[in-house]
Amino acid sequence: MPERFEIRLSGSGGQGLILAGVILAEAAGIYEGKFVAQTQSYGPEARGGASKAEVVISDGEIDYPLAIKPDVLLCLNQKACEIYFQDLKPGGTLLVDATLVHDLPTLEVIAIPFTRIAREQVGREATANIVALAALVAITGVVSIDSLEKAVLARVPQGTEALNKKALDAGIAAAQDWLKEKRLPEI
Amino acid sequence: MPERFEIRLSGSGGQGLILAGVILAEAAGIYEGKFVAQTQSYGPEARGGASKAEVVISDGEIDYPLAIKPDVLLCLNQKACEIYFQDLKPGGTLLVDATLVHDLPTLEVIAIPFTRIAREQVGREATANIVALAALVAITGVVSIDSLEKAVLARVPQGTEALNKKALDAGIAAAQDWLKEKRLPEI
Amino acid sequence: MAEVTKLIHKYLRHEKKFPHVWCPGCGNGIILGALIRAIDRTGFTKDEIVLVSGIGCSGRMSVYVDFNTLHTTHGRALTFATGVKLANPKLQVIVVMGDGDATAIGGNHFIHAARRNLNLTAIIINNSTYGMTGGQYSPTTPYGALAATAPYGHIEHPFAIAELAVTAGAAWVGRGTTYHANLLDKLIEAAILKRGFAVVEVITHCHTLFGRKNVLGGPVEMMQWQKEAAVRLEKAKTMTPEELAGKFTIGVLTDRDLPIYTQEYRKIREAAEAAMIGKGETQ
Amino acid sequence: MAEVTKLIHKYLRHEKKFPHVWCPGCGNGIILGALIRAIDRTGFTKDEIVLVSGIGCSGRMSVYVDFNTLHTTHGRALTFATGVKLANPKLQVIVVMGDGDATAIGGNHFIHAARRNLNLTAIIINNSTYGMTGGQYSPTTPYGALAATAPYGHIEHPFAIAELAVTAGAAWVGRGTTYHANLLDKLIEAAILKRGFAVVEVITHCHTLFGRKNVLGGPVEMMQWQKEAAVRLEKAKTMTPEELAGKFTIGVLTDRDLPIYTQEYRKIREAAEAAMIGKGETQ
Amino acid sequence: MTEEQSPATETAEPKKYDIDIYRAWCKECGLCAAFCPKGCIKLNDAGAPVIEDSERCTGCGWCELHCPDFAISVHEREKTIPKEEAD
Amino acid sequence: MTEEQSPATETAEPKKYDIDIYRAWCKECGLCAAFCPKGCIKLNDAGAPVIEDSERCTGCGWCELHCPDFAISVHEREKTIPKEEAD
Amino acid sequence: MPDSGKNGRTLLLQGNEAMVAGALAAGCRFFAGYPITPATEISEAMSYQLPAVGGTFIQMEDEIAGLGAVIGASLAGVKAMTATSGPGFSLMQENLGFACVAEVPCVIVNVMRGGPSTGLPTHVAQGDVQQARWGTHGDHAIIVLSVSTTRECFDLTVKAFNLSEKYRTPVIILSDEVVAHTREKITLPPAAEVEVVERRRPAMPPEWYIPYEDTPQGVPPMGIFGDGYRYHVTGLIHDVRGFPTERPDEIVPFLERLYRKINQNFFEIQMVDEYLAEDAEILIIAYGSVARSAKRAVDDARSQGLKAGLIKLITLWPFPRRLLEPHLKLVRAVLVPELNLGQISREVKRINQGLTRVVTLNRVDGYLITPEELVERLGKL
Amino acid sequence: MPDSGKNGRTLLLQGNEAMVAGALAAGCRFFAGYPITPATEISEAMSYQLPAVGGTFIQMEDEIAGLGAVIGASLAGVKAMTATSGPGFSLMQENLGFACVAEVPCVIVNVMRGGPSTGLPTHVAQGDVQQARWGTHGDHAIIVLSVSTTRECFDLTVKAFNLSEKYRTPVIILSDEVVAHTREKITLPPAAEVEVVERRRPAMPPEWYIPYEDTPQGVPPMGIFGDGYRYHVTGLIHDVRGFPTERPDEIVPFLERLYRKINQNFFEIQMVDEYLAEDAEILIIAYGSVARSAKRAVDDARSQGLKAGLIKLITLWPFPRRLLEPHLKLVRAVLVPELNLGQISREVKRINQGLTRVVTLNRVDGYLITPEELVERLGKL
Ligand SMILES: Cc1ncc(C[n+]2csc(CCOP(=O)(O)OP(=O)(O)O)c2C)c(N)n1
Ligand SMILES: Cc1ncc(C[n+]2csc(CCOP(=O)(O)OP(=O)(O)O)c2C)c(N)n1
Ligand code: SF4
Ligand code: SF4
Ligand code: SF4
Ligand code: SF4
Ligand code: SF4
Ligand code: SF4
Ligand SMILES: [Mg+2]
Ligand SMILES: [Mg+2]
Repeated sequence: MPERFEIRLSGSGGQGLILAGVILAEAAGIYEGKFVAQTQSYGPEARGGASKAEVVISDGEIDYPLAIKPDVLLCLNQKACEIYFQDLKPGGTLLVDATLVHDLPTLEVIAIPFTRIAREQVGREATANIVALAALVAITGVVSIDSLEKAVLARVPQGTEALNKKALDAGIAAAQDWLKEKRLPEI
Repeated sequence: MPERFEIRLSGSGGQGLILAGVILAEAAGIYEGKFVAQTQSYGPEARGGASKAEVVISDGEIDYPLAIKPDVLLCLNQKACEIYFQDLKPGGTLLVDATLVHDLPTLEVIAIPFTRIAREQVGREATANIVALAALVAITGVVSIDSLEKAVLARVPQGTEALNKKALDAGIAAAQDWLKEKRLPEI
Repeated sequence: MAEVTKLIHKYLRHEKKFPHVWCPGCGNGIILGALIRAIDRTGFTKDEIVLVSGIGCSGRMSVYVDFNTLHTTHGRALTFATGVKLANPKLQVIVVMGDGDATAIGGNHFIHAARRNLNLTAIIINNSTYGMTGGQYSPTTPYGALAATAPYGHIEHPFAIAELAVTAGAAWVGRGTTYHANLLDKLIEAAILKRGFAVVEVITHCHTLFGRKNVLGGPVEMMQWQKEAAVRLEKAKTMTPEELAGKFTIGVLTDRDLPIYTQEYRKIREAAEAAMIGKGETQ
Repeated sequence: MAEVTKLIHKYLRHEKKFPHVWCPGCGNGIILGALIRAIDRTGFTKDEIVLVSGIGCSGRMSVYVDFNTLHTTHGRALTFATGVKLANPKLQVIVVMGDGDATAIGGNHFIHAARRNLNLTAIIINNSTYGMTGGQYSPTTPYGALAATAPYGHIEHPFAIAELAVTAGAAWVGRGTTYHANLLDKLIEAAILKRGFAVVEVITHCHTLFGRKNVLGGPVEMMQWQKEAAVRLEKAKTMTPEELAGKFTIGVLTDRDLPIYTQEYRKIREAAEAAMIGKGETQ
Repeated sequence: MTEEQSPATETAEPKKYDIDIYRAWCKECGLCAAFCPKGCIKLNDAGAPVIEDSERCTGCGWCELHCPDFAISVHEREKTIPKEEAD
Repeated sequence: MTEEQSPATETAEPKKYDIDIYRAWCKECGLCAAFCPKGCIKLNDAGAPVIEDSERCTGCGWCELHCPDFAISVHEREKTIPKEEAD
Repeated sequence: MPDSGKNGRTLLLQGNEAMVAGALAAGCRFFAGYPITPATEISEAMSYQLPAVGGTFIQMEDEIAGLGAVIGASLAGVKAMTATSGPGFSLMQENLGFACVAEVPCVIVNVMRGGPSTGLPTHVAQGDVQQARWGTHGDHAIIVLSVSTTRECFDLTVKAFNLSEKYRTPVIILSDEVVAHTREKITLPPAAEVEVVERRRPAMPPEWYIPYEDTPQGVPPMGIFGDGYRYHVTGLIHDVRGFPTERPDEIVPFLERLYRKINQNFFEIQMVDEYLAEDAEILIIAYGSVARSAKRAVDDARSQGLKAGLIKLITLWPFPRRLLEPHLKLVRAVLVPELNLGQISREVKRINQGLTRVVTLNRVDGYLITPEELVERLGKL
Repeated sequence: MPDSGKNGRTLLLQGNEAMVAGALAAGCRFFAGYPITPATEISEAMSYQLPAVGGTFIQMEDEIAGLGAVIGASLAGVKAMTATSGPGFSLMQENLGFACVAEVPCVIVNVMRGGPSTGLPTHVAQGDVQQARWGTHGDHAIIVLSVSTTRECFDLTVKAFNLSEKYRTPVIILSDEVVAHTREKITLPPAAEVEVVERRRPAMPPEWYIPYEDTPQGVPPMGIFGDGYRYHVTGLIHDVRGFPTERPDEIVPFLERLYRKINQNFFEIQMVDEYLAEDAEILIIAYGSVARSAKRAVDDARSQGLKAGLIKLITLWPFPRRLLEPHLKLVRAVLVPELNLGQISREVKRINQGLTRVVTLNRVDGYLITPEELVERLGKL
């Protein structure tokens, strides 16, 4: 039974989570040759409140396509964080958008203000999904930054490549900042 | 298993066979308290060529509703005679309309010109079915003439009672003539 | 004139048993004759013609003629025809339906086919009743008429089939009768030749059921009525509403040039091919 | 004006979760408001009203209001409504349908309901697309528009819903928009009060799908378009075809007095009772 | 039928026609007999169409166009053409 | 809206109105702000409608009639009516 | 046309006509349908008789509309019915599922003819037995009765209405062309002698009414439109109030209740008729017109010394397993004759699990299996 | 949207998208349908890709029209497909029967969602398995395949077209919401590597062509409209020439051939995938998305020392009895997990006839059965 690595991206309907999931799956599947299964919640649920996209990555064929116990959980809003935190694998990574998630369910959390970064540094709030995805990749190393970049540029609408590159860079930078800061107190 | 008496009335679509079947069934069922099952062939077949109506009469409940081996077969056209004669019970009664059936399949046949009688004596060709039914009843005694008359008068359209009564009488008379004639050579 | 009959025989399926199933004097046979003559005049070969029919007395037409013939489910003839035509636009697809078939169970397909404007010919045989099932009321049964399911007189008002086709978007719409057989030949011929969705409503008689129930006489009397009640559209324009009471119009109701579906779809194919090439180049 | 909101609250189902499911700015909410106000003005009680809806974004309306509510199968709302009305003619039956619901899958029921003239009110929420399933083209999607199933531009021409209703026989037909809310209130009120089959076509916006695909902006821009493109029928009569290009008309298209079905059916009952008595006497 | 040209008018000299009824297909509906403008066809007692007088026939074609069973055909009476010419 | 009588015109003396937005239901669609003829409502940076100036409000009712979420209501500003009278 | 609307009289009626008489006796006051052979006589008799008793007949534009209107009428409190044959029954499947989910009592008659597709419109068949169980999408339970005589056409139509009202569920009656068109003598019971069940209506104040709340029988009382119990009816899976839900803890109890209300009450719903089955060594299991041939065949076989017996199925679904199993254990063989390629025999085999030998006799040429054929087959077992 | 029309490339595709790729690879050039969740992506991808390869996409006014147009297109010689979900599938039943009787090759995809009725439109279910077999009226045979991965969505769509062409019959593919929407990596084979079967066409002169004549395989060659082999197509039972018949000696051979052509070729049509089934003591029989959970559960169980195995059904109908029976004889128990109340388990029980213990695990709340649930259940067997 090959090892699985499971990522859940959660938030509300309009935050571009499915696109982020697809990009991550393509980065792993197409650009790194892994097996991947990507799913999402459909329906009214997906139009507001808590919705989610999942990516399962493995070296072997993937049987059950949904996340069993996510290794990584990204939450872009408060509601999603409340609902999905309990599913996180013990010791798994919780990443939240500090702009929108204020009540944290644990101290073991990486809180980065993705939305604010998107708005202020990238100049377009709608790129928060890419900022967050970049940070997630930078922190977890689930795929290489290079694969991620390829996947992002192949998926986003023509003409928005530069903007998304900027979002990627901002996300990576934020992650590195966090990693540094985080390590500091620990040392 | 109670005894069954089976009658098949055959001819072409427009000859009023179903009505004749229904009348006979009502005569036996409603006016003589017997059990009856009345069926007919439906569909394109019924619009031309050989079509049939059947009446099964019994003192007990009737299981199989179709004629198995008719005790009496009435044929109002040549085609019907050809097709259905083979089904007649050995020793059963074959009654044909001598106006329209010319090739007889057997010598044991009662051939009476119902259509001609209807046209000439009753004054309406369309009453041939009633003429024939009356003759059939008179010859076989399957129901009483009285029950038959009641059933006929209850079923036919208002205003045609006299005509149909005439047809009944003509049929009975023809049957009696035939019975007389028939007996003569035998004696 | 014997050529007329010869010509008919050229198109009949002689392996089928004749005479056909219809009642003596039924208008379906007259319409079948008109249809064959019209097709012959258009010059299309037997192989090019697809005759699609629905379910009903009228629907039995397809079995008798030596074309590609398709007897569909009740009411769905136009949907099958749509598939045939889109799959092979070179085929001339003619759809024969009863009034019940086309406007009761099949009414939606009818208005949508009119809206879409595929190059199809729809012939609607309007005998004011469901013949096949025994004379129940149809969407064209007149108010007050008797029917097997209207034993006390019908309380609904009928569709004006041809007018409905016009509003729904049909490119060409005509109405004829079985009495006016020459006109009918011409209407059907024009409808087949029309590039676009063309509808011919044929007023005909079902004397066996509708006629008998309503004491309208046999085929002779009912065709006599057609003769008397039908008014050419051109003439109707000069008549007052009072004069037109109890009459109906025959002729060509509309003839308009609209882009046909398969033509338009060619544009989609071109756009799609261009889009794919575009993608191929950039990726 | 707060009475307006108070009045709305009088009719909402407070055990249901609000806000409702529709997208921010969706016209369905505006129409729901107009419907409630219109019903209130008619004076019918909640118990007397049956609100029947189809399947679609618009179809979700029935869940929110405190009437007898019936959310049917896709396209069949008018058939269910027909049964309700015939079973209890005292009920006021209002049927809310999307353009897809009423004129794609439900088109046949629509024209037949119009022809039959039951005393029903049909409100057709025309947002030019299938909202619920994600913006595929509907029978009202304009020629050339983009849709989820028309990625290269749509090649079909739309139905004129209100006009189709007129030809099919509806007693009363009106058209309004979500922009012209006061007019809409009045149209719906008149439609409910009309004795006969009454149709209100409401032009509205699905900015989330139709608007976004066709770069028409959000609810504000799309309602701005309604404001500019809508022309009162009375005014349209004074305009040239050129002036009317790109516009559509609003107002009452037809209002005619036709015998309603349930009234007519009463005659059938009387005839039937008489026939049975007749039989009883003679037998 | 009024505005439609009947074949008979195409030629000045009055032609003669033969009327054939194909009995196997004829269903005796009576349409031909009822509508023949010249009364060439009558129904016999059994209801079958019979040719009353083909001399009067103008070859107008009504009967042939309207017979629902393709059971009647009308053709110009053949002049006795010499065999050679006919080939 | 032109030919429809707006409630504000019913009285000569200009009335004052309060505009309430029920935040729990408002979906911030922006319709009220875009179409208020007097510009009483604006959207804030987060896209939420806020009352810019209720003094200008004529009580025309556009916003209340058109809010798809029944989230805005406009009512005549209460004159400080003596308690007794109010009952 | 005999007047089958008056009770207490002896008449000669077709199966189709007797159904109309049964429906009227059961309180049916609404019929919507679309004509189709061999069910048309039901429409026609309804159009004639319903208005005379204050009911309503309407011919709709198709069968989908027919069942739609029937559901609407039932929701408005009037007992309602439609009738069709195979092609129309196929079209009704979507709305049939709606009636199951929304728990709307109604009766649907399918007079079976030869299929598939347009098939053999005027000939007898029994090809829609599995369809009646599985024709609509999604899991559902359903009650299906089968008729074999004019008498049963009356009695079981009454029963169908009663079951549908009691369990708030559509009930399907499968008839066939032979039963539908055979005329038999029938004495219609006076109205007072007909047991008629009405749906349970809510008795609590409207504010307390929870329209889809569970009850011991699994059947909630039913408000009808206009009676003050305003509630929501939908084909979406709904909570106890009738509102759409996606919560597993509301979905599962609802779907299970739908299933349970039919299946837990099997003792009332499942009916068979036994004929000489007690001491039988060979058993025929049959239904519909074939059961008539089978009865005769049993008599014939017995007169030839063969201990044959018959179980006539009246309830086809839920399949009367518990009534059949005991017999399977006792007999040498079971013969399942059907006018199809083996639809009920499939169920007999499923429950058989090696108990006895199950033999089929299938006929699909449009004609009824004859007693003779059956006797011959029995002789070979 | 990834371009799934080009072959030989690795893409991330949803099951729905992979079906479109498979259809195009199999030569499908016509699609007519009506949108419905969760099948809509099939329509959408078809509308985008078909015109680029010279094909035609049309959205019809409803599902009935969709299948009608598909049948028409196939008769005119173009491979055709439609896709829907439960409600639309119910509506298609009448025309499905037509395609069976008229022997028109075509492919119908049903992406299952929660039912019955409108049900749970966005949730996964497997409630239409028996409907796929029995949904249309009248006896008929049918081929139904089930997909569980994006790869299979491609491969089995190709297979479905091939079977439909070879046997002149509609083929149904049952997918489900999870399979339809899961994105997986897939390498599309180059066109040359895809085995594509074309219907057998008549080779004799047109005058000799007898369109419905029996052949050893039971499948007559098929003329297409316009190719010179003019013949009659009807949903009525017909003789070998295609003309309606009521003669038993023509009806019976025809209906039997329809049945035989599918059932005698079971060895080609019936497919299952075995996973550790050989030495299994406990066997899971599963299909669709549930088979994915089951595979994981087998692994998990084995790692806990339980000798579990899996048979994944690919062909659901005709039910692969001969492939399963040998296993039933060898195992201690069979677990049949399904997202319904027990539809395939019914068939397993039917063929079991006492061979082993058959246990079910049913889930109908709109969610996929998890490997955990399965392992737990296996542990208790
Ligand atoms: C789905 C379905 N419903 C009903 C029928 C029964 N049926 C056959 S033909 C017909 C109506 C025929 O009327 P019309 O289309 O006017 O044709 P006509 O017989 O009058 O020529 C009906 C209702 C059917 N075959 N299929
Ligand atoms: C039989 C059936 N087919 C398809 C669907 C899927 N479906 C649900 S709503 C809808 C169309 C919605 O369009 P419209 O009626 O215009 O309503 P809107 O969502 O735009 O308000 C469709 C196709 C369905 N529920 N049932
Ligand atoms: S029943 Fe009517 S329509 Fe049918 S064949 Fe006879 S006359 Fe013609
Ligand atoms: S998708 Fe369109 S129609 Fe549906 S709620 Fe959103 S805006 Fe309204
Ligand atoms: S019209 Fe034709 S079928 Fe009718 S009587 Fe004349 S020849 Fe015979
Ligand atoms: S061709 Fe004209 S004139 Fe001659 S028989 Fe026929 S209808 Fe009469
Ligand atoms: S119109 Fe209503 S929902 Fe929209 S912004 Fe204003 S208050 Fe909010
Ligand atoms: S009532 Fe009129 S003026 Fe006042 S805020 Fe609303 S839209 Fe503006
Ligand atoms: Mg008709
Ligand atoms: Mg819409």
